[in-house]
Amino acid sequence: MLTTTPRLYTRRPSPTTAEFTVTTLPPPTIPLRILRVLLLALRVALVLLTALALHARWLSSPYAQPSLPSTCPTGDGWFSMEAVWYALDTLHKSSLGQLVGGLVENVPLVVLLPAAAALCYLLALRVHTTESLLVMRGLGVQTSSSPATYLASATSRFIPTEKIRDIFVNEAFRGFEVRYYLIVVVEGEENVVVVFPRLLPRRSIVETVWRGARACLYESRGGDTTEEKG
Amino acid sequence: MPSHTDDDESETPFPTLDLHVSSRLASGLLSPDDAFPPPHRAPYAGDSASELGRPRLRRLHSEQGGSRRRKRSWKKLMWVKQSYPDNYTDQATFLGDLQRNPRLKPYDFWPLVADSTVILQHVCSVIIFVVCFAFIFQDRVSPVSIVSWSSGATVAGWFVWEYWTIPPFNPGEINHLHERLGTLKSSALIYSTLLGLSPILKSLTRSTSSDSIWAMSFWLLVINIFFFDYSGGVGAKFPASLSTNAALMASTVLASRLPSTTQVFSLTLFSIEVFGLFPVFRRHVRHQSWQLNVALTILLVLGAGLGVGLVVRQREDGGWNWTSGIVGMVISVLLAGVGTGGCSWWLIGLQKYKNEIRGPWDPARPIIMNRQRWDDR
Amino acid sequence: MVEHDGLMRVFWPTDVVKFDRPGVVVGWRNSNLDVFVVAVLDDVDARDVEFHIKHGTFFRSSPHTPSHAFELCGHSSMHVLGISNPTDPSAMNPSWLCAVPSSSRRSPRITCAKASSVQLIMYNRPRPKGMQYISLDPIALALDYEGSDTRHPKTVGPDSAEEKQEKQAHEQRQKLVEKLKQHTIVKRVPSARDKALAKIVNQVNWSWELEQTLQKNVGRLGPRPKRSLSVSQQVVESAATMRNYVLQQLLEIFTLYLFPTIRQIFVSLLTLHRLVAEAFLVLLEFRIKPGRPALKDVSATAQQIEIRLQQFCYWPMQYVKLRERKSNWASINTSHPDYIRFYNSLWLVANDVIIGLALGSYIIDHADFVASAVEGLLKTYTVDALQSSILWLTGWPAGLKLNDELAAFLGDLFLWVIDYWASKYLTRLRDKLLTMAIDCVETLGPFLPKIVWFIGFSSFAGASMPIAMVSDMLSALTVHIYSFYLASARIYHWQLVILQSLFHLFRGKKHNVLRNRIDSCDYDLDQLLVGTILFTLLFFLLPTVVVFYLNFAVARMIIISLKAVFDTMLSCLNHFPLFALMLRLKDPRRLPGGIRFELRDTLVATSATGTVTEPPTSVIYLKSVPLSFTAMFNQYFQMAHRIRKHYLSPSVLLCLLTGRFVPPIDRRNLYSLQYSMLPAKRATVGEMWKALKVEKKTPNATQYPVLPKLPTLPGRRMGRTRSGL
Amino acid sequence: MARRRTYTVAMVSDYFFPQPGGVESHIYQLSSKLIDRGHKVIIITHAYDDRKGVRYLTNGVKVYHVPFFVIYRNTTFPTVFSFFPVFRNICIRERIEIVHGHGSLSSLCHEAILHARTMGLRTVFTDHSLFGFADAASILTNKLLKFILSDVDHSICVSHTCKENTVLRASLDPLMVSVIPNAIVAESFRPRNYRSSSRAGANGFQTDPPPARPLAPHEMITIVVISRLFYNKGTDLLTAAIPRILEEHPNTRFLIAGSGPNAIDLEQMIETNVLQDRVQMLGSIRHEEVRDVMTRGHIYLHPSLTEAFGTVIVEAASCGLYVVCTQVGGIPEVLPSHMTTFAKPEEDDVVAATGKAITAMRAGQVRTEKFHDQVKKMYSWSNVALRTERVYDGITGTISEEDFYGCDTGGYNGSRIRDFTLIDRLKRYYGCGIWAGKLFCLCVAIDYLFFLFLEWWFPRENIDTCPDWPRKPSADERTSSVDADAKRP
Repeated sequence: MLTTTPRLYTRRPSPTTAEFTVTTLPPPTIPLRILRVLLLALRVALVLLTALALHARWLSSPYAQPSLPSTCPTGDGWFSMEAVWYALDTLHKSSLGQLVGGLVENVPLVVLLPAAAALCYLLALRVHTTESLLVMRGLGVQTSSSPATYLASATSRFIPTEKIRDIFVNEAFRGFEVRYYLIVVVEGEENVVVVFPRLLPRRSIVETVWRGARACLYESRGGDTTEEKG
Repeated sequence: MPSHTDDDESETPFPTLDLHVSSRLASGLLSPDDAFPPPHRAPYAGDSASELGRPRLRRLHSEQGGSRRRKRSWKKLMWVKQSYPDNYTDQATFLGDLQRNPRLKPYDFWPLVADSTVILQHVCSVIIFVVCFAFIFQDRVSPVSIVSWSSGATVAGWFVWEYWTIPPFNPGEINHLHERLGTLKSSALIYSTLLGLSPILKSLTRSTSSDSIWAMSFWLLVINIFFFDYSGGVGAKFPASLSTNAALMASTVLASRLPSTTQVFSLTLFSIEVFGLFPVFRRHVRHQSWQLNVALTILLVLGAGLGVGLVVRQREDGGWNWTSGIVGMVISVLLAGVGTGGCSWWLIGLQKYKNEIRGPWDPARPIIMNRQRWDDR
Repeated sequence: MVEHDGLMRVFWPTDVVKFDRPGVVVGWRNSNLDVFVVAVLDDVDARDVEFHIKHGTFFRSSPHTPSHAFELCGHSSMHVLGISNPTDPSAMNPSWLCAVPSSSRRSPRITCAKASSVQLIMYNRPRPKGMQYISLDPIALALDYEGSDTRHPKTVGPDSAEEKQEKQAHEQRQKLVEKLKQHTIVKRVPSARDKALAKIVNQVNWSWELEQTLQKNVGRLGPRPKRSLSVSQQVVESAATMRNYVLQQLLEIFTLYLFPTIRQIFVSLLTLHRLVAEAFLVLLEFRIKPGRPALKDVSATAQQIEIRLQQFCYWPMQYVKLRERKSNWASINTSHPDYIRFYNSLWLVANDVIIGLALGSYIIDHADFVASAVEGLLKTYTVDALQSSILWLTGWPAGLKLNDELAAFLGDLFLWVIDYWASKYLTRLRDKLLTMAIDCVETLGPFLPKIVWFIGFSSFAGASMPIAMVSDMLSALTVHIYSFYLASARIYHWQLVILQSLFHLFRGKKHNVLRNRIDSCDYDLDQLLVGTILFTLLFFLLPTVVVFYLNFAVARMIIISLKAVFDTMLSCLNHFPLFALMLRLKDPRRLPGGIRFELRDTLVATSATGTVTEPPTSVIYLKSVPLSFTAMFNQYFQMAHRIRKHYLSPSVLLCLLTGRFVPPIDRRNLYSLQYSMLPAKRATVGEMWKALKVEKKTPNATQYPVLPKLPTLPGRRMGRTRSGL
Repeated sequence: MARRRTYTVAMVSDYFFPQPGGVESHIYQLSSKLIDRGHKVIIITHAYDDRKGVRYLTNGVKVYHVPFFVIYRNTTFPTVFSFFPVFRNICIRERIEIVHGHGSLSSLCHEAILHARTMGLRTVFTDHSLFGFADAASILTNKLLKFILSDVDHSICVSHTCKENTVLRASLDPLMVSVIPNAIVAESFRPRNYRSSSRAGANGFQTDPPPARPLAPHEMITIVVISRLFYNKGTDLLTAAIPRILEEHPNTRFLIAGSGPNAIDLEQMIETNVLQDRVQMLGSIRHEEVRDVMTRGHIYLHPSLTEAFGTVIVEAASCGLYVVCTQVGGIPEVLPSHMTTFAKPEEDDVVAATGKAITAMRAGQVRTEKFHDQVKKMYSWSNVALRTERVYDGITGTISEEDFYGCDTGGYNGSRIRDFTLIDRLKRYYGCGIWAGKLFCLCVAIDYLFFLFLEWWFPRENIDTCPDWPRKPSADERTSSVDADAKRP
C-alpha cells in the first residue's frame, strides 16, 4: 500500500544529461498523501510520548528537584518557560501521563534508555527507498541513495569520466536468488561501485538504465559496440 | 580452466567413412579403422533386462537371438565405433564376469576350536591379573609373594625360551651373549624405573573416585583384549603396542589405588610380566608343541576359575574358601568349552548368509612380494 | 563548424544572476565549447576587455603575481567568453555565448551559435579568505608519510604475519582487478572535456579572488579620471598624505629596529629548546641493536614525552609553512590541512594542560589519600585476590579433581613468592605511610607518596603524562603476575608437548621430524613401560597445572586490557580531531569531502520572451560535500580494527590454550595513529634554524611588495603618480 | 531429421575447475562441444575459495558457483533441501530443459537431479567411477545412488564395466544406461615431432609417417608414470616394481609426475636402493604440462588398481607412447591391443609386462608414430557430444521410444519415459527397499511440498529470465568471462 515494486523515473532535460531514479514511492495520490501525513503525525506523537515517559522517569528519580509551583501563566507569558513547565506538569497529571508514569516508574534505566533509543530509531526509519544515477557527459556519473532514516542525509558518490573504466550489467547470488545489477568499474579501485545497491531493480529497469547511461555518457560512436555481458 | 580448447578444430561431420585407410596390422586384431562406423545405422531391435535378471536375459536371448542379422557382432570395446546404439545391452557378455562369493572356504569345526584357544589363553591371563590385583587390594595375599612367584616363573620361562630359540649347536654364541646382556640391562632399567616411580604412582589418583578408576581400567583391559595381535607368529617380535600400552596403563591406574609402595611396585612389575612377556612365551609354546599349548590353556582356565571363585566368595574369617574355588574351576571349564565350541559352531552357521558380489569394478588387491609395507595399512 | 556532439558546458557562478545591463562575460575557455565563467563585467566593450586581459592590466596592482593563478587554472590567460544582454546578437563572435538573465528561474539563459545543447553548471564560489575550497577527494587530516616502517625498522612475531596475510589478500584483489580490466571491450580515450575536471576545480577555487581583481580593476577600462584637482582637494590630500607619512615612518622604525631584535631573541630561544629536545629524543630513541626496542617502545611515559617533543619540534616548521600562505594568493589551498593539523595539535595540548592542571592540583592536595588508595588497590587486587585464588585452587575448586601434592606444591611456591613480594614492597609500605621513617630504602614504601606527588606534579605537563605514568606503574607493580604467568605457561606447554609425544608412543607411532608426519614404530618393552607410566602420570597431573595456568593467564589478560584502556585514553588525549570537529560544525566548506551535483528541474524554455530560441539546457548545481565524520575518525577505526585483529584472532586463542606466550601487540601498530600527525622524519636543528631565518626575512618582502614590471600602457603614468605621491 | 532440436542443459556437479581432474575436464569439453552444436549449456557447481557467483568461460559456457559449505575434498555438505531455492531460481531464469548430473559422489548433483524431477525437468546422470560392494562407504553410496537413479530419465557410463557396475548398484534397467566414453583433445596431445597431416586428411589420403627406426640397445628408454600417488592408483605396485625393472633393464629410467600421500614411499624406495639418477620425480604438474612430460618418454606405465575409463592412457597413446597398464576396471576396453600391454595387478606381472614392452620397443615392433592419428579417430569430444545429444533426443521424445529403446520391450510392458506425476515417482522410489523406500518417499513428498511453497513464496514471474548467449559464437569473437566475484551486492 505505502510502497510499490521499484519504479524508474527518468529526467533528461538535455540529451547529454540524464538522471535515472529508482524508487519504491508509489505515484502520489490523494489517499496516499493523507496516509503519509497521518503516519508522520503518528510518528511524531510516539516520539513525544517517549520523551514524556523519560521525563516522567526523571521526575520519579530522587535527583529531580520539586516541580515548581504550576500556575497557569497569563496572557503574555504563553511562550515562556513557565508555560512549558506548566504544560508538562498538567500532562503528567493527566490520565495519559499517569499511565505512562506508572508504566516507566519501576523500569530500570539500563532497560529504559536503550529501549527509548531503539524506539526513536525505529520511528525515524523511512518507508521508501530512493536511489538515483545522474549521468553527465563530460563530467561523469553520480550515484546517490536516500538514507535509511530521516536523521541522516543522503549519501552520494561522484565518479569522474576519466575514472570510469566501464559500466556493465552483472549477475550475482543474493540470498536464494540470482540478481542482475548495474556496476561501474572505477579506475584504480579494488571494489566496483554498485548502482542501486539497496533495491536491486529488475532486469528490464537495469537494462534501460544501462543503455541510457551509455548513450548519455559516451558519444554515439562508442555507444553500443559492447553487447551486454550477463 | 584448461589452456586447450578445441574450438578452432574443424570437425568433419561425424560419422564419416574414410575408405582409403586400410589396416596395416599383421595380426588379426581389430584395426584402428574400426574406429569408423558404417555409413548407415541399421534399424535394430533392442531388448531389455529386468533388474539384475540374468536368467531372464538368457531367456530373451534364446527367444530372439537369431532374429538379428548383423554384419559384425557387438564387442565389449569402446574404441570401436559399432553399429549398435550406446544403450545396447549384449546378453552374452553383459555382467559376464560377475562372480559371487569367489573365495569362500568353509571352516571346519575342530581347527576353529583349536585356534580359539589363543583368545581363551589371553582372556584367562587378563582375568588372572585382575584376580591378583583383587587379592592384593583386599590384603589377602602379600604382593611380594605374588611378584616373587611370577618373577620366578618368568625367569624359568626365559630359560625355556632360550632353550627353544637357540639351536643346540650354535655358531653365533657371541651375539646371543649380547642379547642376554641386553635383556639383563633392560630388565634392570625397568626394575629401577618402577622403584623410582612407584611412590609417585601411589598417591596419583587419590582425588579421583574409585568407580571412575574401575571403569577406566575395565575399558583399558577391553581395549587390550580386542586389539591384541592373536595371529602373530613367533617371528613377530612384540605384541602390538596399543594393546600392551592399554594393559600397562590399566595396571598403572589400578596400582595407583594401592596404599603402599611395595604393593604398587609389585603389581606393576607383575603386570609387565603378564602383559609384556607372557604372550611371547605363549606364542612359542603354541609354536613348539600342540600338547603343551592345550596343557597351558587348561592350566590358565583352571587358574582363572579358581581365582575368580576365591575372589567372589570368601569366608568371613578372611581365609580361603576352597569350595567356591573348586566350583569356580568347574564353571570356568564349562564356560570355556561352551564358549569356544559354541562360537565356532555359530561362525560356521553364519557362512551360508554370505553373499559377496565381485567383478572387474572392484579395486584389485595388488600382490606384492615384500608385504610388510602394506601390512600395517 | 559544429562540435561533434554540440554540447556546450558552462560553469556559472551562482551569485551572478541579476545582470540587466549589457556586459562582457569573462572566464576560462577550457576547450572549444567548455567555458568557465568567472565574472560578468558591466558596461564595457568586449574587444577592449580582450585587449586588456591579454596585456594583464587587471593584475597590475594585485599584491601577488598572477602566474600562480594561471598555472593552476591551466591557461595562460583568461578570455572573453561572451556577452550578457547583447544589443545585437548577430554582431558577435559565433563561438561566444550570450547570457540573458531569466526572470523565471535563478539561472541565466545561455545560448551559443555553435551549441546544440547546453549544460549549465551553477557553482557558488568558495571564499578563499575564509579558507573555503572544494576538492575532488576528501581533505587528508592525517599526515601521510610513506612507509611507517622507516621509523620502526623491524617487527617480529604474528604482527608481521598478519600484515603478510593482509598483503596477500590485497594482492589477490589486485589480481582480480587486473582481470576485471581485461573485460572492458572498448577503451575510450577521454576527451578534453573529460580531462578538464581537475582544472575546473582549481578554477572554482580561484574564481572569487579573480573576480575581485577583475571588478576592482574594471574601472581602468572606463573613461580616465580627470587629471587636474582643485586646490582645496590638493591641500586635504597632502595633509592626509602627511599624516600617513608620519605614521609610516613610526611603523618603519618599529619594524626595522625593534621587531627584529625581539624576533632574534625568540628564534634563538626556540633553537635552544630544539637542541634540548633533540638530546632527549636521541636518548629516547636509542636502541642497543637495530632490532631491539627503544625506550619509547617499552614505556608509555617515554612514548608520551617523545610525542610531545616531536610536536614541539614540528610546530615551528608548520608555522613557517603557514606563514608562507600569507605571502601568496589566498586561493592556494595546499596548506589548509597543515593549518588544521597545526591548530588541532595546539588545541589538544591546551586541553591536555587544562585537564592536567585540575587533575594535578587534586592529586597533590590529596597525595596521602591517593597514595593509600593506590596502595590499597594494589594490595587487594595484586596480592590478596591472587593469594585467595591460589588458596582456592589448592583445595579442590569447583569439584575439580586436582592432585593434592602437586596443587599444594605449586600453591606454596606461588604463595611464597607473593609473600616475599608483598613483604618487600607493600607491607612495609603501610607503616611507612603511617610513620614516615626514613629507613629501608630498598622498599617502595616511602617512595609511593613521593611517586604520587611526582605524578601529580607531572600532570601539569598535561593529563596525558600521569596517565602514561600510571600505565607504566601498573606494568611495573604487576611484574610478579607477569612472571607467574610466564612460569605456569612454560610448565603447561611442556606438559602438553610431552603428553602429545607420549600419546604417539601409546598408539605405537612416532612423529617423524624429517618428513613431518606420523610413522609407525615398534618400541622395546622398557620404552613402552616408562612411556606409559609417564603418560599416566602426566595425564592425571594435567588438570592441576591447567587451573593454575588459567588463573594466571586470566590475571595477565586483565592487566593487558587495563593497559589497553590507558592507551586508548592517551590516544584520545593526544589525537582527538577536536579542531576538525569544530570546523565541521562552524564552516563545513572548510573541510571538503568531495563534490556533488544536483540536477534542477528546468521548466521548458519558452522562446516567447527570448529573442533567440534557447537550446535544450540542463541546469546542474555543483556543491561541495563536507567531510564525513567516519572519515574524520578513520584512524580510530583502523586502530580498533588492528587491536581486534591482534587479540581476537584464533592464533592468539590457540596460544592461550596451548600455553604459548601471547605476544603483546606491537606498539607501532597501536601508535600508528599517534604518529599520523607528525612527519616521519623530523627536521634537524640546522633545517629549523634555516627555516626560521628565512621566515624572518619573508615578512619584509611582503611588507614592501616589488611591483611587477609595468607594461607600457596609457594607464601607466597614472599608476606611477598614485604610488609616488 | 530435418532440423536438429536444441536444448538448454544444466550440467551439475561438485567437481569443476579450478579443481583439476577427469570429471572436470569431461564436463568442460562436453559442454563446449554441445554449445558448438547449438545447444545452450550452463554449469552449476559450488563456490571455490575465490570463485563465487557467475562466471563465463571461453566459448560462452556460463558457470554458477553456488556459495556452499564445502566438506571433504570439494564435496558439498549434503543439505538436501537448502540447495532447492537457488537451483529453482537458476533453472527458471535460464529456462533449463535438461539437468545433467555428473559424479556419483557429488551430493550437489544428486540433489539437483531430485529437485529437477520435482520441477518436472528431464534428467541425465553420468557416472564416472566404479564402486565395490564391500565396505560401508560404498554401501551407503549405493543406497543414495539407487535413490537418485530410480527416477532419473537416463544414465550414462564411461565404460561397459562402469555400466555393469552402475546397473548392479542402482538396480537399473540396462537399456536405460548408455555407454559413452570419455575423449581427449587430440590436438593438445601430439607426439613430440609430429607434422600435422591435416592437409592429407582433407583430401582423404592418409600419408603415414615414416616408420620409426628401432632403438639401439644402449639407447635410454624412458618410462613415464603420471598419476596421483594414492593407494588405489597402485603406487604400492609401482614402488615394488620400479627397482626390479631398473635392475633387469640397464638403459631405462623412470619419470614420475604427480603427488599424493604415497609419494613418501616412492622417495623412501629411491633412497633405500640408490636410484636418484634413474628415477626422477617431478611432483604434481598442471594438466597443460602433461603432454610435455609424456613426450619425454617412450613407455607409459599405468599400475592403477581400479579405473572406470582411464583417460590418461588414451592421452599417453595419443602422445605416441606404448602403454603398459594393469588389466582392471574399464581399462581393457579403452585401447586396441597393439597399443598396450596388459598386466595382472601383481608385482611380478607388472615387471614382466614392462620387460616385454621394453623389448618390443627396442625391436621396433611398435609403430608408435601412428598412434596419434589412430587415437584421434577413436576418441573425439564432438563424437561424445553427438552421442550425448542422442540421449537427450531420446529422453525428450524427439526420438520415439521405440527408436531409442528398441521396439521390443521384452516383457517389460510399460513405457520407459519417466512421467512426472507424483504418485508414479513415489511408486518408483518405494521400490528402493523396505525401509529406504519409505524414507525416500518421505523425502520426495517433502521436496514436493517445498516446491509448492517456493512457487508461492518466490513466484515465477518475479524471476527475470536472462538473455541467451548468441548460439554458437564463431571462434574469432570470443569474449572473455565476466568476474562475478569482483563485487557482490
